[in-house]
Amino acid sequence: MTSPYICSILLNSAAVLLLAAILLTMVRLIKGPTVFDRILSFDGIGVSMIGLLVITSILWNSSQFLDAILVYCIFGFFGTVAFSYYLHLTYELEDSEEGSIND
Amino acid sequence: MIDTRVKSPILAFFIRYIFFFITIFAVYIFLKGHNAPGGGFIAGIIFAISLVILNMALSADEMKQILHYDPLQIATTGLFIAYGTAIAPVFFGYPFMLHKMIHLHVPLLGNLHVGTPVLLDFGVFLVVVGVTTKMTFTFSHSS
Amino acid sequence: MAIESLLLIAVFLPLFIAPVVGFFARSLSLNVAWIGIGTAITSASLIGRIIKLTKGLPFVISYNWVPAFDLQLSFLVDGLSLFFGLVITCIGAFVLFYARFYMSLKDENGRFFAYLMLFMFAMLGTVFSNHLLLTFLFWELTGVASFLLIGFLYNKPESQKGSLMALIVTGTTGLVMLLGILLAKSVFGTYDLSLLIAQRDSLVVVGALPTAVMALMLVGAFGKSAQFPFHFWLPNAMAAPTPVSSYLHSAAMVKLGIFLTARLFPIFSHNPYWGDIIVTVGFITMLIGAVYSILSHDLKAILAYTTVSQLGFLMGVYGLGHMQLLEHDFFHILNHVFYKASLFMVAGIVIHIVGTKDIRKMGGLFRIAPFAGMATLFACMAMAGLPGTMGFISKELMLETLLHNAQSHGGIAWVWVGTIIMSAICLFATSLRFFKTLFMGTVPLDLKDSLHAPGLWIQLPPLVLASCLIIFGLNPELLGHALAGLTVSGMHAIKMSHLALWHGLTTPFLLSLTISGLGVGLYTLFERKHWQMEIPKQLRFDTAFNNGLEGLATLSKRLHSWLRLDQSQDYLGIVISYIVLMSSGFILYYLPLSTIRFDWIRLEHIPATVIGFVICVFSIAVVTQKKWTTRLIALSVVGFFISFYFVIYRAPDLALTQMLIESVSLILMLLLLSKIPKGMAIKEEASVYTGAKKRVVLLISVLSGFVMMIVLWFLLSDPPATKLGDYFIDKTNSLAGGSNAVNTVVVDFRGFDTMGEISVLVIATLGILGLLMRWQGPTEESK
Amino acid sequence: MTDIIASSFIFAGALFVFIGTLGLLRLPDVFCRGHALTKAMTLGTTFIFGGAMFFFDHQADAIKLFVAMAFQFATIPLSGHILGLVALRKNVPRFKHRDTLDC
Repeated sequence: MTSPYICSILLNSAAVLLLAAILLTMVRLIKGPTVFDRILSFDGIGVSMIGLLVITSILWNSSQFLDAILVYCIFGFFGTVAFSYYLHLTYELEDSEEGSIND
Repeated sequence: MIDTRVKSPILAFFIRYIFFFITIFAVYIFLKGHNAPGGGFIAGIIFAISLVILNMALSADEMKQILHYDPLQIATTGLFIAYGTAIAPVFFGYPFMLHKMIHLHVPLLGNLHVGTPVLLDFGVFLVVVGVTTKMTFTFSHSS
Repeated sequence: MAIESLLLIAVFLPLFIAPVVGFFARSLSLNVAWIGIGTAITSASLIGRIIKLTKGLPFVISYNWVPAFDLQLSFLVDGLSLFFGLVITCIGAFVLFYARFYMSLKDENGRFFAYLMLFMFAMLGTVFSNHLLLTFLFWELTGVASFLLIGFLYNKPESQKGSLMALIVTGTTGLVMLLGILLAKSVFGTYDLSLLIAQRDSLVVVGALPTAVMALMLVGAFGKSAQFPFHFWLPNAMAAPTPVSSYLHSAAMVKLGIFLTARLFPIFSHNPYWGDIIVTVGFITMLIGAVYSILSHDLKAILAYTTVSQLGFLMGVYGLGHMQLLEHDFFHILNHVFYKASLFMVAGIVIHIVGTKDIRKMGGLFRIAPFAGMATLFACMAMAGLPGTMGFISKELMLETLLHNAQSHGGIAWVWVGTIIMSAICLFATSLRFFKTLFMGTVPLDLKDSLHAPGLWIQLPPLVLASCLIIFGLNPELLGHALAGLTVSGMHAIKMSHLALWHGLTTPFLLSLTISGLGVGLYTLFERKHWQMEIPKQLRFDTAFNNGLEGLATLSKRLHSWLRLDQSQDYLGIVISYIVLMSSGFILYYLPLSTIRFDWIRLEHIPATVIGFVICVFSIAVVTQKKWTTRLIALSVVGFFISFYFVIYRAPDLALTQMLIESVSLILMLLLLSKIPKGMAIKEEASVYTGAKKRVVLLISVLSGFVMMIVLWFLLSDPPATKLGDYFIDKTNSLAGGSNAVNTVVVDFRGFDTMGEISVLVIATLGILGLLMRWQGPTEESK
Repeated sequence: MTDIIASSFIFAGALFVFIGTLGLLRLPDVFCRGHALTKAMTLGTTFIFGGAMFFFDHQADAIKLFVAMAFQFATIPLSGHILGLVALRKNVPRFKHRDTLDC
């Protein structure tokens, strides 16, 4: 078993795992009763995308996308903080979610 | 001005370091713009984002104290710099907007290829920062 | 000094003085007029010096301005331009002198005199310019200056309406002239007037295209000189202060059309239609102007209509094109300039004294304003064409030519003789009425106490101008010699025929006697009717023009209500469906569907399709979700994946920019949403789209998606051979010194666009801030 | 040899992120989900970035990755904290375990 062969298996399987993570988070994003769940899933998607980006840049062995990775991190953090800041300004309970909490 | 800050000590503590980090990143992106992905526009937005995040944690007057110029003034100075670099070559008899590259050898950093495009980029940088922050601040402070 | 510098100073001096005048207005107020008079006199003396230097030989000066469009800053100095230059500057000096005493201290004098200087510059530019495009440029500049001057008293509604009408009419006719100029370039191959005049014999002037050029240029001239179809803007321009009316609308601007016809005469005179068009339009205008002047009662309107008729007469001079008439064309022009400028000035004085503009309420002003009375007497004599004045000589010449023309051609020529006789009669009656009611008779009772005598200085300019009429009328030889120096090649014969006051008992003299008799009869007839007649409603072109403007507005309102579109999104629907129809039409018509090939699909496209699928899912989520925050989250996730697209296609710059734009627009949207008061938010969500409208919108979006797909297929099946990017990539290092092509393009290759964009960015922010400031209102009320 | 360790690190990171997403799906209310997701993501990204640093021989890229790791290590908990704080202040309905306490 030559080492580069094992590496590519591990990396590709990691990529598949991350893609699965993204799909699962999407379920929560669409189903999510409260807005906060949706923001959480948005953050989750952000992070898994960063993971995917890292793996692709390793597979392509190009160092161009490292800045993009940093910007993705910034956007992930910034998006979440912006959404929570918005909710901090406007969120009132009565327009709360329709689903019951214990599903 | 109603206080719109998110009052949390952790955020208050961390915000300065995050702002500092993102600003350095913006400067890095700005300087390497000419030869690698980056440039005035992108750096401008990154710096604007860091200011916005800072704005969330600090109240209006603290922000004014940090950014003691009105953002629109920043934008107009950026505009002024950009137009200046465009018109300057005309005074030296060169055609309009001719960029001049200066190759200097700095003892510490090796030889540097600095040029007037960087100035134009800096103008763009200031304009973008000024415009974005002006709009975000008017929205968030005026409620 | 060389002629070039003399001319450049003469033409550009008023332009430099205009801001100076504006600047000193606060400190000097009315005395700022002396600066204006000074510039006018210096320009006039410079032009005089040029006349001596060139001794009548045409002289061209040209500098390269925009070689790409072969636009040169070129000036032609010949008899015609020098004559008009002199007229503009001398009359300008008189008008400025008059304005010094006419304008009151509380007027914004700085602005007024600056506009006058700007106007003088524009006029001199038009008159001296040799390049057709340059003439057009200055032509429009005079239009702008006249707009500013007519609308000087901007708070009065009629001056607003008048200036707007003047601008629209002169502007559109100017555009028609531009068409003519461009056509001339393609037909004759050059913009250069002196060249055209030099080759006038070899130029093929007969035929469809040259006639089209001539007609288009003439429309511009007719518009500016208020000829028949466009005559209605001049009476409405009387809302301007009197110095403006006496300068622009009698001596200078309206003469531009005459100048242009004179300038084009050598080029187009061989064209068979030249005479017919100009004579018909000119003489119809003359008749209409004369008849209307009898029927109207506003003091300045009467003078305006007489100007219109006199302009028609002058057009006729160039239309007939007889050597005998042309020799003394300057004489005819000067005659009108003198008497019309002085009459307008007198009108200004009278309106100041009496206060009203209606001629029927005036009378017996001779005792109060004797000099003005004298000036009006001379001017009215010239207008009526009584012997002893320049007017008489110019009418005699015209009558002679017309009779000679009628005997030789017969038919239509007799009609022209008839028109000129009728308009002469009306002119005679108006001038008689003007002088008699204004200065003779008794002062009407209600005016008795409110009369106050005008200053002496204000009456001086009209008196001087009017007395010139008499001096040159009695011995025209004086003027003949002066004008002889200003011969124009191609128009004036070398030997000037003898100008005399008395030609003996020729038929024209008998004719003018009958004209004055009939004129007196017409006056008494109208006097007995106490001047009750009005210009018939349907003949009033200006009301028709205004109704046309309002009609447009009501039409658009009705269209808007017919389409029943209240929300802005509905317009989006119309725009997109239009795009879809156009592109699908284009595709079906031009691109055969058979060319689509699918062999470009390869394995590495799979990740992109997966991402594409995810993007579709979330965009549907964006549309279907009800609450704003969820929509926004879905939107930013879509943004995430699109930037991931760019990563897959190896475009790090684009990925960075896309991601950052996403974040900034996200924060702005969020902050904006936090501003929307609760009540509005809920209403907004409910009324998204319901029932039929939903189906239509769905259909349009599906169609547009489908069409876009087909367009992409075509593009992918045969990709374009050369890509723009390759040029920039291999040039970026050598030319711009940076290896990142994207950035060098933004900053260096297309730096000009970047400068444009950042200024647009700042301007847009200012606009948004403006809206925001005003928008604060609702949030406060709704809280 | 180091490649294999590095790619196994990345695989472990991806696994953690995947588990975090599972938590996001299964857990009952906003705070538990936030709790699970943030912890898993922080650990996951640290592993991914740690593993990726070995692949880029050029020193500058490794530093960029380290910086991104540090940034993520600081900001993901922070965004989780802010979200939880805002959710708490807006007293989003919380999960109360029924069968043990009252009913």
